[in-house]
Amino acid sequence: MGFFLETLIGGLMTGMLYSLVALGFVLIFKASGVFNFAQGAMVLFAALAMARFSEWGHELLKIDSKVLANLLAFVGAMLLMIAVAWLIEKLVLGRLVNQEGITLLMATLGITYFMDGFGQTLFGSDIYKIDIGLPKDPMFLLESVFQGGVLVNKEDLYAAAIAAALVIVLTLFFQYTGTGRALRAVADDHQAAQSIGIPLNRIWVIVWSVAGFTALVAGIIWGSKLGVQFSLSLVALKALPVVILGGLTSVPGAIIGGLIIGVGEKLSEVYIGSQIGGGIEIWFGYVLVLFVLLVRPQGLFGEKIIDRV
Amino acid sequence: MLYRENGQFKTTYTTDQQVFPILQDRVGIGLLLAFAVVGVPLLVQDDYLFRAILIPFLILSLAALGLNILVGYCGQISLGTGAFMAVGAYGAYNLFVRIEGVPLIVALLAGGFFAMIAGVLFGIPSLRIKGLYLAVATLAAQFFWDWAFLRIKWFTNNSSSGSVSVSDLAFFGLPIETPVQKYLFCLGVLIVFGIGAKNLVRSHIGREWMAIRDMDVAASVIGIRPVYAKLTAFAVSSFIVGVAGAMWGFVHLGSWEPAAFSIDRSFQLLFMIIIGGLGSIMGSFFGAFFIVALPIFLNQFLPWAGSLVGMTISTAAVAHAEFMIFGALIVFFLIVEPHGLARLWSIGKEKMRLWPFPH
Amino acid sequence: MQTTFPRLMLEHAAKRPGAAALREKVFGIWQTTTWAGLAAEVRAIACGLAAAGLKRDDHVVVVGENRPRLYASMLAVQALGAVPVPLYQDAVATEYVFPMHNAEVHMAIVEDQEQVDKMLEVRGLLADKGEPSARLDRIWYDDARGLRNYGEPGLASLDALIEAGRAWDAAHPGAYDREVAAARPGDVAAMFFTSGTTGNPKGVVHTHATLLDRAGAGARFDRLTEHEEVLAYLPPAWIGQNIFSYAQWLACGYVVNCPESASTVMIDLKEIGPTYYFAPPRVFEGLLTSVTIRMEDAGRVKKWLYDRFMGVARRVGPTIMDGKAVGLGDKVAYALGNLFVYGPLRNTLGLNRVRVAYTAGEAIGPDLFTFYRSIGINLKQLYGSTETAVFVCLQPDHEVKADTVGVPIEGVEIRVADNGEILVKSAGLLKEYYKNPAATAEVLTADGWYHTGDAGFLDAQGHLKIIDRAKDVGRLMGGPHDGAMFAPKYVENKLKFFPFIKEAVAFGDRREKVCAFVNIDFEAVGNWAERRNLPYAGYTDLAGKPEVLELVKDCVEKVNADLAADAMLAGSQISRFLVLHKELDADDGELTRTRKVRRGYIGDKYQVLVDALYGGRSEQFIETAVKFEDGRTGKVAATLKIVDARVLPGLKRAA
Amino acid sequence: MNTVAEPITAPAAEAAAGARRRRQGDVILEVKNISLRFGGVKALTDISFNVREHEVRAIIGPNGAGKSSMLNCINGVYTPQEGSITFRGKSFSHMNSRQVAEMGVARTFQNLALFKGMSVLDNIMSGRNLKMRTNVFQQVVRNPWFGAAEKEEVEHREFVERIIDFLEIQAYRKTPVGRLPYGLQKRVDLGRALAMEPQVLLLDEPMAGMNVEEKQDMSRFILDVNDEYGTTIVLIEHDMGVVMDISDRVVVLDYGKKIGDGTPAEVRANPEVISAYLGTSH
Repeated sequence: MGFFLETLIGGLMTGMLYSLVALGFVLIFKASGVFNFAQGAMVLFAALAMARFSEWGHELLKIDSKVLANLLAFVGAMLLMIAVAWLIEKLVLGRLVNQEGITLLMATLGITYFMDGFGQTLFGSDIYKIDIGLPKDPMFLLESVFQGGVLVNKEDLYAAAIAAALVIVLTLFFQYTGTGRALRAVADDHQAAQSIGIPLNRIWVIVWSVAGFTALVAGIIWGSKLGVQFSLSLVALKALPVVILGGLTSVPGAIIGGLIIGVGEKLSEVYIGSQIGGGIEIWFGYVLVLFVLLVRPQGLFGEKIIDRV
Repeated sequence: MLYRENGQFKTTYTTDQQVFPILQDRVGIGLLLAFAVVGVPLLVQDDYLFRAILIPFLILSLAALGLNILVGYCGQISLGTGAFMAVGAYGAYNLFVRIEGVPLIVALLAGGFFAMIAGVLFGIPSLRIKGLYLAVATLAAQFFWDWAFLRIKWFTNNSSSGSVSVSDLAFFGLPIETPVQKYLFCLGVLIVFGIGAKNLVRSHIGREWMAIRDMDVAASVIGIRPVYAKLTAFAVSSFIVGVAGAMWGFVHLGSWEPAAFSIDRSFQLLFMIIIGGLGSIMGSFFGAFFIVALPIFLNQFLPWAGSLVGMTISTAAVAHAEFMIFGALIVFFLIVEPHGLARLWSIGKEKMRLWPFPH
Repeated sequence: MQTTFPRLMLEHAAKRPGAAALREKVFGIWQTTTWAGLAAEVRAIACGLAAAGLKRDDHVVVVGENRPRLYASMLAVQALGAVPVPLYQDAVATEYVFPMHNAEVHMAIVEDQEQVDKMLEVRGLLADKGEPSARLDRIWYDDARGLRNYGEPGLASLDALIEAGRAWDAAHPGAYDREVAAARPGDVAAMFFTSGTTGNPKGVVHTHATLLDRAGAGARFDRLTEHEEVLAYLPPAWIGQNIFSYAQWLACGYVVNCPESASTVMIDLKEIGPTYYFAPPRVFEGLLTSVTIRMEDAGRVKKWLYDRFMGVARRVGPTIMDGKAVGLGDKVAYALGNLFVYGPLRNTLGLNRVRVAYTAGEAIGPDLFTFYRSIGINLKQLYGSTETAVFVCLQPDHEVKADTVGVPIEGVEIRVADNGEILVKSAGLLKEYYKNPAATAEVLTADGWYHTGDAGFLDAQGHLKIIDRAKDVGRLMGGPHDGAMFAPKYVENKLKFFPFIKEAVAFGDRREKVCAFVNIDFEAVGNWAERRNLPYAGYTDLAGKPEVLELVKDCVEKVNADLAADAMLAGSQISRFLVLHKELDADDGELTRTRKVRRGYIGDKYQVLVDALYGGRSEQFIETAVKFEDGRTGKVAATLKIVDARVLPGLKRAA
Repeated sequence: MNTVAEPITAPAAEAAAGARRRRQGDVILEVKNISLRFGGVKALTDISFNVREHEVRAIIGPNGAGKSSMLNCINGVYTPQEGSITFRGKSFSHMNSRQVAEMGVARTFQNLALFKGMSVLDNIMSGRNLKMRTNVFQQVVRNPWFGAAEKEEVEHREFVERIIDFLEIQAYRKTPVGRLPYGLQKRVDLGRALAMEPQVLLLDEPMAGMNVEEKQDMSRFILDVNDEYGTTIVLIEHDMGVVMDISDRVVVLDYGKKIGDGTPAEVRANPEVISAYLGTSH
């Protein structure tokens, strides 16, 4: 039982992180109809920037305070992501307006490759670590309830907390700020939004920046967990089924989807994987989604599609 | 410019709807094939050229061809091509090692057959799922098979880490060992499949695929069954892809492991058909050649260019540059010529026919 | 050639039964009719007509585009010793009434619903005349589209006719063959109505002998073989088309190809790539205009190449075409040009395989003419008319000039009368004008000379040069050039040689100076305007634009300069002109069906404008009724500016 | 000489009309109490009408009156919640497009639904798919010398060429449909439907967005189809003008309800119809 809880909680933790990445997807898709395959690349890129900036902060600028260095690095990375967002809008999306979704998907694939290459040229391709001082030591909960209690990794706890906080912040941002409302307007109907004078291009830059921000945060958390390396960009692949499961356009969908898959993954790995050779979490999410889609082609929270002729 | 079409009038539908209705084209393609079959083996002495460029080009052309039928003609986006190649490769492998004296060609076709079954299975969702959702759904295949060949020992004849190997290949008694032999074998297979594919896309099954791609509601109203159209597309596509996968393993690599068919392979093939041209047989070849040749070109060119400006460029740097250039090219093509090299080719051809007129 | 058309057809069928006689692009491919197939079809149709009661020397009207079965029908009619009368398919019903009444036509074979509707209308109009001699009892149509529910008496499809024919043939074995054998070369073979510039059209009667004599002569002159390919796309009622795709077709046994539809002629031309080609200048003009226009939008490289090599072509092309030697450098340059420009150009125009191409009907502009020769198309001019079964003078290969129409060919004698009129004698002259002895006497002298009505002369090399219609050659009266010769056609042609000018009408006979109406070429000028982004709202508006008037003025003054150089014609310089507000149109009777301007008619119709021109007014309001394609009528009104053009002193006076 | 066909010549029109009246058969298509809802939205409410063999039947009504939805129900794109459709005595309420197509019901679309990646020829050829029998294997080895595939292609090409000729689009045979002007695309759309040799032809606003000349052509084609092949025609239009001239009977819809049914004359006289049309601006 305790073991079960552990896996469950572990699942929730990773799930929360998936949701974080998935959130990036959803924001961009809502606002610009782009299925942003590059989200993973952005995570890696942001993390690399973060890691290297803080390093350089130490070495070049001789900043001793880790906090300060990280802070500067964070700001730097954030600025970089905004620049990236701006460039993407200018060079790619701006020129692919009202193309089909598939075309845009391909474009973001291109962006992925570019950013992977570019990021590693810029920041090098070794493994770097991000240390924002998250406690590494484990802690035991509910020891009173079962013997041995439930082992939880503090780091995960913090991470999940940050993620949750971020999700809440974004939700508020969308609900209560002018930009947020504009974004939702754009999401609902591009033409209409434009006609009432919402500048699409600016909106897109903002959205991509926000996505960049989530990518950065995700990058930092994962980075500090597993170290910053190329494989980090694969986290996007983990988040894909989450997005689809949630239904592409729904923020809550992304979060719940994340949790479901996070948990499902862990549990299945433990209880099924062990039987059939293990390592099944790479595909569990996808296969799960596959079956969900067969029942609900538009995902759990997506809008229904009606064919008009 | 070289076209002289006066007097090339058609008195039967058969001649009118042949693949190359214009005499000059028929001559051209004839010469090209002759060169590929006779010229190349005679002229090219350097094995490296065969191993590094020509053979991969031929096999990946085949794979791209298969993928193009699904994505380009039927409009069903797939990110799981690598997996179907893998199924082809391991399927063929199992037949080859488990049954004594199975001829190579049979093994390859069997590989295609297994891939076809896998393809149809994973194609079934396409009946309900559209566009982006489907794109992601196909990734399920990719990851599932990656995993399967890594973890399920039976597939790999209980070899560790899923790496397997085959040897002494032959085609009706003719050995397929030297690069030239391999090249000719691949060329032969490619030509056969190329013709077959062309025949399909210009016949009514092809029209049904394109109808579904262009306007699925209208298609069903004129009596086309989406189920049939999509599943045949998946079947044909993954059959070809499977054969290509088997050839990649058997002929090109000789010994391989699941990594050879990772998701990167899927993307690579996708890029081939985007750059080459969606919905064009010719395009598949263009794309394949481009993507096979580019890295090799860069590997030669970048260091050389670097040395000009007096800086040494590491292989890692070249690799990264490759990534960047690929990415940039994809975006470039999507923006400038969404129909890829094939469209440029056909435009050029039109211009030649209208020369000296612009339109 | 002592035979008849049906017999020739049968000979070909016997000699080369499997060879192609006719091709028509139907349903997307070129469907072939072999000589044997043709023979069978003709037999069936003939028998059908016989069954329907067609007698020797009866007339049968044939109306439609070039369609194999209409050709077969003409042969069938001739096989019975009756006379096919092809009429222009684009004429309106009322225009058919006179010919059909005049020729006492009882039967018509037409192409499709459009023609049937007209024939039914004609039937009504003829009935009104209430004469039994002209009752249109039987109408057959080739294409049944839309005719399913027509209940009119005597209306049936060709298929029905053929069916009836087969039955009749079975019932009367050998009858057909007897009829064919009975025909004599001297029998009437066909009748062509010349849309005379004034008065009623005249039925030109030709016998098998006359037509075949000329057809043969022409064929021998250019060594035509049975391997020629010809595209028949001009009205079969026009002797030009008829001689090339009927008389010579049967004389030589080559293949005649019929286009798929009016809208696809250019495509079909490109596919077939005829080896023997005939078209009036306006067609070549249209082609060249489209070439220049299309080249306008070409990229820099192409333009450069084009201009470069066209330069070469202009310099050496004609010389090479005339078979004279040129320097090695030029040879190479021309060869390159042939690869990069001329060849492709000929190919896209569909004239790449042309061995012999002729133009006739009107004078052709020197630039236009040399353009085609310079890019390696053996374009030549010929002189002839309906009455002479076309072939009178032809230009031999290698001796071609823009301003002459060639030498008298085999079997032709030519004499120039004192008034400068050309007289012709040959075995190909018309038998008579049908039921019009007066007119016949006018043109055909007792000793067998035919008065062409054209003014001209034979030059030093024995080439014939035509100036104008003899009757149109007038004299100026009063003014500086009193009594000087005025050849309106000559002037008009010089104007029409400019791409911007479609038609021109010059006045001046018995007046002190020359004035002219001008019709702009909508396509060319329209393009010109767009390139200057000069907005315009349709033809009338464009024609009224001051910029356009300027443009035309330049042309006119160029012509004047040209005329001034010629002592005889210096007086014919145009001193005032105006640009008409509507296109001159055959439907409004301003042009003949062969698109010759009817100067007299126009002069009367636009009297006000003529007066304005000579009355020295600076502008004039005019309103004209016009007919649209669908037969509706409307009005076009405009106030036309009248422009004064600079006139140079003639050389004679300068000297 | 121009590509645009002349307007319907008087004798032709009368003849055709006469013939139709003569041929008018019994009811071929019967729509009974059809109701269609999207979620809460009522697209159609209790619609009933019938179509007689060989007649030209029009469904008119202001924009958003539910005309297109009606067609979509008939050819199985939408499934109505209530009511049934009887075709040649066979009654059905749930039916997929394929089955409807097999029964011989063809259809054109309001906003062009052509296959823009294909040539005119291929678009119309695709209308023959129901009639094509060769399997994938026969098609793979398609060649001029042996096998069924090429033979079949040729047979159907012959049929399709007749349609191309009928619609006077010979000059555009091999052009990608996308490049054609709107009016011609409409013809191709009609051609594709005709390729199915339908017994009933549903036309969804065949003249929408056409100029007078194009409308005349289209009306002529529609009449010719009805006349040459005896095809029963159900057509939708939102502007009364043309329809009244060419149709035998008219159904009028407004806000998903049937407000009139009868000959053009009757319908014109119907006060409800008049108000519905005055109510909406055109």
